[in-house]
Amino acid sequence: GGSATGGSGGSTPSTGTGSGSLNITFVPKQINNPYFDTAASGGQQAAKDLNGQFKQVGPSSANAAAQVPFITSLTQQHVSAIVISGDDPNAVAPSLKQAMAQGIKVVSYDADVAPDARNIFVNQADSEQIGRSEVDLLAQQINSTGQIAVLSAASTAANQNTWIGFMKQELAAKYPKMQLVKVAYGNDDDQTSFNQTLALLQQYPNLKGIISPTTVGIAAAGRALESVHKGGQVALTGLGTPNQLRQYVKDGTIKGFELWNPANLGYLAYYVAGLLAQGKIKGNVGETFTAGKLGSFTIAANNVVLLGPPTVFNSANIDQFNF
Amino acid sequence: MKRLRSLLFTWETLLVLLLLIGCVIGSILSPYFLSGFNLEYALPSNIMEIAIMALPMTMIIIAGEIDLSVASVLGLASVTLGFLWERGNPMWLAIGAALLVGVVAGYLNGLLVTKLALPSLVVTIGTLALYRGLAYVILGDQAVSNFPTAFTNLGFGTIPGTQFPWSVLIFATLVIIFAVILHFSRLGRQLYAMGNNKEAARFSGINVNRIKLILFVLSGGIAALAGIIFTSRFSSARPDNAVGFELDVVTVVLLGGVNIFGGRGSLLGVILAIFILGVLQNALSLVNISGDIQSLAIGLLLIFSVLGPNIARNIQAVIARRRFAVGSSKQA
Amino acid sequence: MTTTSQDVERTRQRSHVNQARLISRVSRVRESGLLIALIFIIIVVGIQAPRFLSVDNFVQILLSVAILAIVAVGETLVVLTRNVDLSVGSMVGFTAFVTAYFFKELPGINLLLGILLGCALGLILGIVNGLIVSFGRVPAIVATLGTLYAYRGLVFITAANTTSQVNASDVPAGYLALATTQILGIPALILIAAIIAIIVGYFLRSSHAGRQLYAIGSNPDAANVIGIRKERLVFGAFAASGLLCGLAGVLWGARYATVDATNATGLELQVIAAVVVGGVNIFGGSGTILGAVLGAIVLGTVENALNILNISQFWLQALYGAAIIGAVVLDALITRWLQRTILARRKKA
Amino acid sequence: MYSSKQISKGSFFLPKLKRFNPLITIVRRAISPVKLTPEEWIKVIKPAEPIVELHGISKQFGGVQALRGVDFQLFPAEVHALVGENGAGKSTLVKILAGIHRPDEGSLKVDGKAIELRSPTQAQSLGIAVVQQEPMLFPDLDVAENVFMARQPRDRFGRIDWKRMYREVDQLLASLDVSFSSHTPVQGLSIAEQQLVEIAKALSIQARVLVLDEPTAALSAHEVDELFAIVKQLRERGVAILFVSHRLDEVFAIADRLTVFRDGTHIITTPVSQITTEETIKHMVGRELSNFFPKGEAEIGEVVLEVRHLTRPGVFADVNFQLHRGEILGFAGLMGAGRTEVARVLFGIDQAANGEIWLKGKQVRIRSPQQAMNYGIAYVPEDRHQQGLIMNFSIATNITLSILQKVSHLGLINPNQEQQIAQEYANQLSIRTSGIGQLVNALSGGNQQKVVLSKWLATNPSVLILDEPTRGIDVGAKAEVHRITSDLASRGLAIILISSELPEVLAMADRVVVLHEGSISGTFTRSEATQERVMFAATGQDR
Ligand SMILES: Nc1ncnc2c1ncn2[C@@H]1O[C@H](COP(=O)(O)OP(=O)(O)OP(=O)(O)O)[C@@H](O)[C@H]1O
Ligand SMILES: Nc1ncnc2c1ncn2[C@@H]1O[C@H](COP(=O)(O)OP(=O)(O)OP(=O)(O)O)[C@@H](O)[C@H]1O
Ligand SMILES: [Mg+2]
Ligand SMILES: [Mg+2]
Repeated sequence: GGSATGGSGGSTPSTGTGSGSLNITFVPKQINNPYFDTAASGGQQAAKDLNGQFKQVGPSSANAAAQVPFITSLTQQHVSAIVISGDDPNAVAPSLKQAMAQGIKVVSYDADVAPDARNIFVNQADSEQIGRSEVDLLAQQINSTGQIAVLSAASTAANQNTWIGFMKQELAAKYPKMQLVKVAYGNDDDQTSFNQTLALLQQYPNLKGIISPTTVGIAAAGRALESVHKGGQVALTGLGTPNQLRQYVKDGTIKGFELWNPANLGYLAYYVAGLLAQGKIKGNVGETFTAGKLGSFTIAANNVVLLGPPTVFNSANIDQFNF
Repeated sequence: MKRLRSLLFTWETLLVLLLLIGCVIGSILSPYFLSGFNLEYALPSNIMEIAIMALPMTMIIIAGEIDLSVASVLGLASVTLGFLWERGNPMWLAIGAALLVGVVAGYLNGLLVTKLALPSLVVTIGTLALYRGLAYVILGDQAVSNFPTAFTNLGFGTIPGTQFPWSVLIFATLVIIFAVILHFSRLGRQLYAMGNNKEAARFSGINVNRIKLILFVLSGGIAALAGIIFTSRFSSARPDNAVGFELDVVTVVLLGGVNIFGGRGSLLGVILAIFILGVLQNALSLVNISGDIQSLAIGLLLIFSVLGPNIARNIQAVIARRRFAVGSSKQA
Repeated sequence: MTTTSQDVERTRQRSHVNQARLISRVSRVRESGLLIALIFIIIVVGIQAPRFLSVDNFVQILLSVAILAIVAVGETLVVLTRNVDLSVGSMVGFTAFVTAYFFKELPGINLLLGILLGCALGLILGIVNGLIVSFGRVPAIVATLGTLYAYRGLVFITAANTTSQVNASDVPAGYLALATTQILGIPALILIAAIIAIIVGYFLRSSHAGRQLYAIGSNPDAANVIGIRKERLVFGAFAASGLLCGLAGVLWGARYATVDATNATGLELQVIAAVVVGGVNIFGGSGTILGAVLGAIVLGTVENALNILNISQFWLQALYGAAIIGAVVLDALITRWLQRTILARRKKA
Repeated sequence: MYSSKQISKGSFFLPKLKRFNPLITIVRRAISPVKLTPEEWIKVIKPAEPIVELHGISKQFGGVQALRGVDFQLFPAEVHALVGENGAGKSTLVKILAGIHRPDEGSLKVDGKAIELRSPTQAQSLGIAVVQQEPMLFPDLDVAENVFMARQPRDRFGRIDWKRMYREVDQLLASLDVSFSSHTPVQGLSIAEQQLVEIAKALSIQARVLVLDEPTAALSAHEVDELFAIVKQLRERGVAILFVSHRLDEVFAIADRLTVFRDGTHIITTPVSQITTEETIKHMVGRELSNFFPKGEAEIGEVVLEVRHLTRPGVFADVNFQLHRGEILGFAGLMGAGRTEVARVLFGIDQAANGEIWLKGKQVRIRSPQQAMNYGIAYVPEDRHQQGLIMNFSIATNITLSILQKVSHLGLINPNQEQQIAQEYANQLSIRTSGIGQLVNALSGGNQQKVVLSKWLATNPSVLILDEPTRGIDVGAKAEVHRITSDLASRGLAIILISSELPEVLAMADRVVVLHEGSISGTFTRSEATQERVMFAATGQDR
């Protein structure tokens, strides 16, 4: 498998920036991660629409340092644009700046990097909206009372921490009878997330609900609840992909969860990068453009493009989605 | 000595060959491989921490010990640096403290190995976990990254007039120092003696324990230095910095022809091995082969760097035995 | 013969009886010591958080260490022979992924077949380790450090060319049930682990091969002289470790249901911690399965206690490190003290 | 392997006997209730061909020719003593019989059939049991398991039958009348006791050929008696016993026949009745004892080293002696007597619990070899390969290893100076070599020992401790070492000579200190010191 990718990658020296063949590479936090792979599929779609090239490279385990060599080597290959989900906003910044200095466009998606290290951030969803809506989702299920906990990803993940911040605000503002008893960290690792969930259940015997704003975490939590036959008794919601959670939605462990469509996110990210590379947009605040099948978008403050509100999945609609 | 030297010689020429082959393949695979930017900047900057830590590791393994905790010490030092800087301490203090932490960590390894006569392998597997754990304890759920540009330039900037990162300069200086110590100094001679036969070394009035202690302290300090470079290169201090680097470090040392049981090996071999590793990683990522296959390649490289010489030695032995048998039967 | 030398003999006799007692006592110290430590922890934590004392909680603890214990049993076999297997984490990860994927692709397949496949895969990986170590004469530490990364690389490549993740909904319920079903009210996981521990423990105690593993670890040269086939047995130990990792992998997939390429990363540290804490001498020659299993349980209990007491999990890894070192240091001190007392006793006679 | 029922019956029947073998009848008779007297035995045996027959056996180790085409026969029901100086090749022969070494040339017959001994197991299955010179046991396991490892008795389910194993081992130990039990862990047994475990092991395989390589070297008088009782018993049962020993008195007490090796060649085989101790020694050394060791004339000077009440618990206690300028002080004693341990303390490798060390009138504490070296003490250790040399270092680097300070400036080694100094000593001790760049592992034992000597002379010490300086080196080299030693003494060095070879000590030493189980059991002047008196002191018998 590897050598094949290698062949294609090596054998296509791109003609740098400007119009002409688009040669755009995604650098996710981690390859072989279903979420990013779905996003990649969207990217490929967009590549077809813009008849450009799509590639994805990255570290096998989420680690900021590990992203840098790939950025450097992409810089040397003078790809027309790099689309990155920054594991650590600052760790990758210097090498991204270097890339931009070489005229390579940089678009961040999923997790933003230092603003001066990218042209545009394609934001899957407004952090505030995510944070608040998840609390609302859970509130509906436990009629706004009782202890709840959050099962986050790596404690260092910036986006997770902002969401949790807004969750706290929302709780304080609207749900006085719900108290957040603990934020546990599963490090986006199945075993850890699994054990952390069990630990939560033991520390807080009358825990009413868990929010896990990470795809790995929510799946592991679902499994954990099931394994101790607490499915349904302890409500679980958060961010996850339908395929991962179909099982638990069907058996009632999870009543509802939400997620933007990662494929669309990837599509938009590639599209934006493409337009930038072709010089069709400058990336200034206020510019509007149409991104193929997704319709038109406007570049908001700090050069952010917002994908739109997340979809809420539940037993009613889950079978309409396959990602 | 002659036989030993010739044996090493053959091994190092082999490495040179390997390096050339690697470069040729690299340049075939990717048109960017031979670019000045790649060779001067991209290739070195990504392996400098490993390269630097490989120097003391060479000494330690030649002396018949091993230190698997280096990567964790790197992480711990990096975290210390970030922790102190974040709390508004001056940079020089943070750096000093980071180095100190490294030295102390190394000293603890040394104490456990010498005072309790424990095998360094076990001790450093333990501290590998311990130091990494402490890094998590200290910086738990944050990453420090708001470092002053003056500092980040150390890792990211280049030597004026060239495209070489500063770390190359540090490495070069260290190489000279270590080469002199290992191959021309009293200490170096004592290291080889220890590696060959600790007891005989002790009976010759060599203070084996003191030297072990020195080695581990040195290793800790250098690992901390690598940690500082690493931190500045990514302008990011995180508990998980450089996880798993110990493998790469040990790999280059063994690939460099240093005997895992101690007593044999040269710095030249290790340096060559460092470049081989660099070329490998660089070429692979240039053609967008992701980390997973790289780790596979490195793992195999490590195994074969020991398996290869073993097989070679066995073959030699067989030949020797034949020749000897003939000789003896002639004598009789 | 003069009376004096008879006295000498008699006194020596006595000193030796004491000696035998002394040593056998000390050699039992590790297991009992572990038990005491365990009870101590339980009491202390229990006082802090009575919830900790619930039967359900103990079942949870046992469940959480069951897989670890299975791997630790295999590791013990290897460590007894003065070797070490660092690749266990990758082997478990590999088999877990492949097995889960296998079930995903062929949902209709016989459950047993899938399990066997996982075990077989583990066995193969273990055999490769064994070949490299005992016939390639590569020191175990190097060989298995290498395969640790090589095997993990294989997992990633497999994942890259198949599916990046297997989800609960992809695999047959029967497979997942492995981890949740209970037999006579006891979770199957715990039963399986217990059975394996008993079988292997029995093998170590009552078979020639078992005893010879100890012999090899205790004095390899002497083992050679009396014609023990060192290479074969060491090879066997690695193969067995692989096999058990295979089984552990199968169960892993069943327990965590969502399996991706990074699962079971870093497991080797926990395993070695368990084995060393369990009093298995890292230079081989002494140690028991009971000890290793107890070691795993102690670590599991501590982890559980940390969570119950709401202590940051960031301490966990540091704790494993401390545990390993603490255990080795303890061993060193004990043996040192033992030898001193023995020499003294003998010469006093 | 062997179903161990037979042992429990206490008979020494050997199942692995070849069918159609005349011997089988003999052994059957031997174990039959009808006891035969030794005389009757000789009648039965003599016509039979030897159990073991070696023909033209040669073995070479690196440079050393350990055995040169030796012939050797071993008959049933005989105790055959094999004597010779250190390095004569005795153990090599033993190891060949044990299947550990394979001869370069020569043939080996068992029951008249030519056999290739490939492995120890094969030797065992042929009924050849060997007790090595150095015990090879499993410290972590108990006595019973050490005796039966890889052959543990099994019950009908193939499980190890621990009960029976312990019972049988206890029976064996009872017959040896030892002071430890089958449950005692081997770690912590003295060398002597370990030796007894080895013997029990040999007995447990119901051997018909029992080889004992210096079994008595570490045994106390009582233990020796027990051992000999057993040897006699076995002989009655038709077992052939090869008995290697340095102690001629024992040899003459127990052996029927006697073979002398010298420098790897077979000198003579004869019934003990037809040879005297003196003749035997003559055969062993090949010259008259009197003019064998060169004895340099050195006048004894002031006290250089004095040791008072030196004690290291468990190893030696209350050791007192004085060492004068120009004096050679011999340390005699059995293996394990504690001589090396004393030396180790003097050289700062181990620490004494209490007692005083005085150097040139000043009391000193010696905490490390470096310190000892600074005080002018040098130690030539007993194990050349493990402690004396770095085997794959060159001659030069070995010689200068102890004086690196001397040959280096600012921590950097000065190659010319190094070469020059090394060359100097290589010449002075006439080390025969292609050049000082040669690796020492290519050298003969004698020359290796000279390299060790050079290494320590280079530190120009005032006290030189030689531990078994001539162990396993050929006669010529030995003589040279003795010459060097005595003219070092005449040059005013104070020398401690530890040697297990009595004649060497007697001939070289001005005074002899004898250790027994860690304490001084006698001190003799050259005139008082006779082989007999020293041996008595060494074995702790008062007389
Ligand atoms: N494994 C070996 N490697 C190299 N040389 C050896 C080895 N074993 C024996 N030798 C040499 O062979 C010669 C004979 O050794 P051997 O042990 O047979 O003598 P020995 O008669 O048993 O002496 P001792 O009475 O001290 O036991 C010696 O010179 C010894 O150094
Ligand atoms: N492996 C061992 N286990 C237990 N005790 C030992 C061991 N080796 C040595 N000793 C003890 O240490 C003391 C000194 O032994 P050592 O052999 O060094 O004395 P020695 O007189 O130098 O004998 P040698 O004749 O070998 O020089 C003896 O009491 C011996 O029992
Ligand atoms: Mg011998
Ligand atoms: Mg000695």
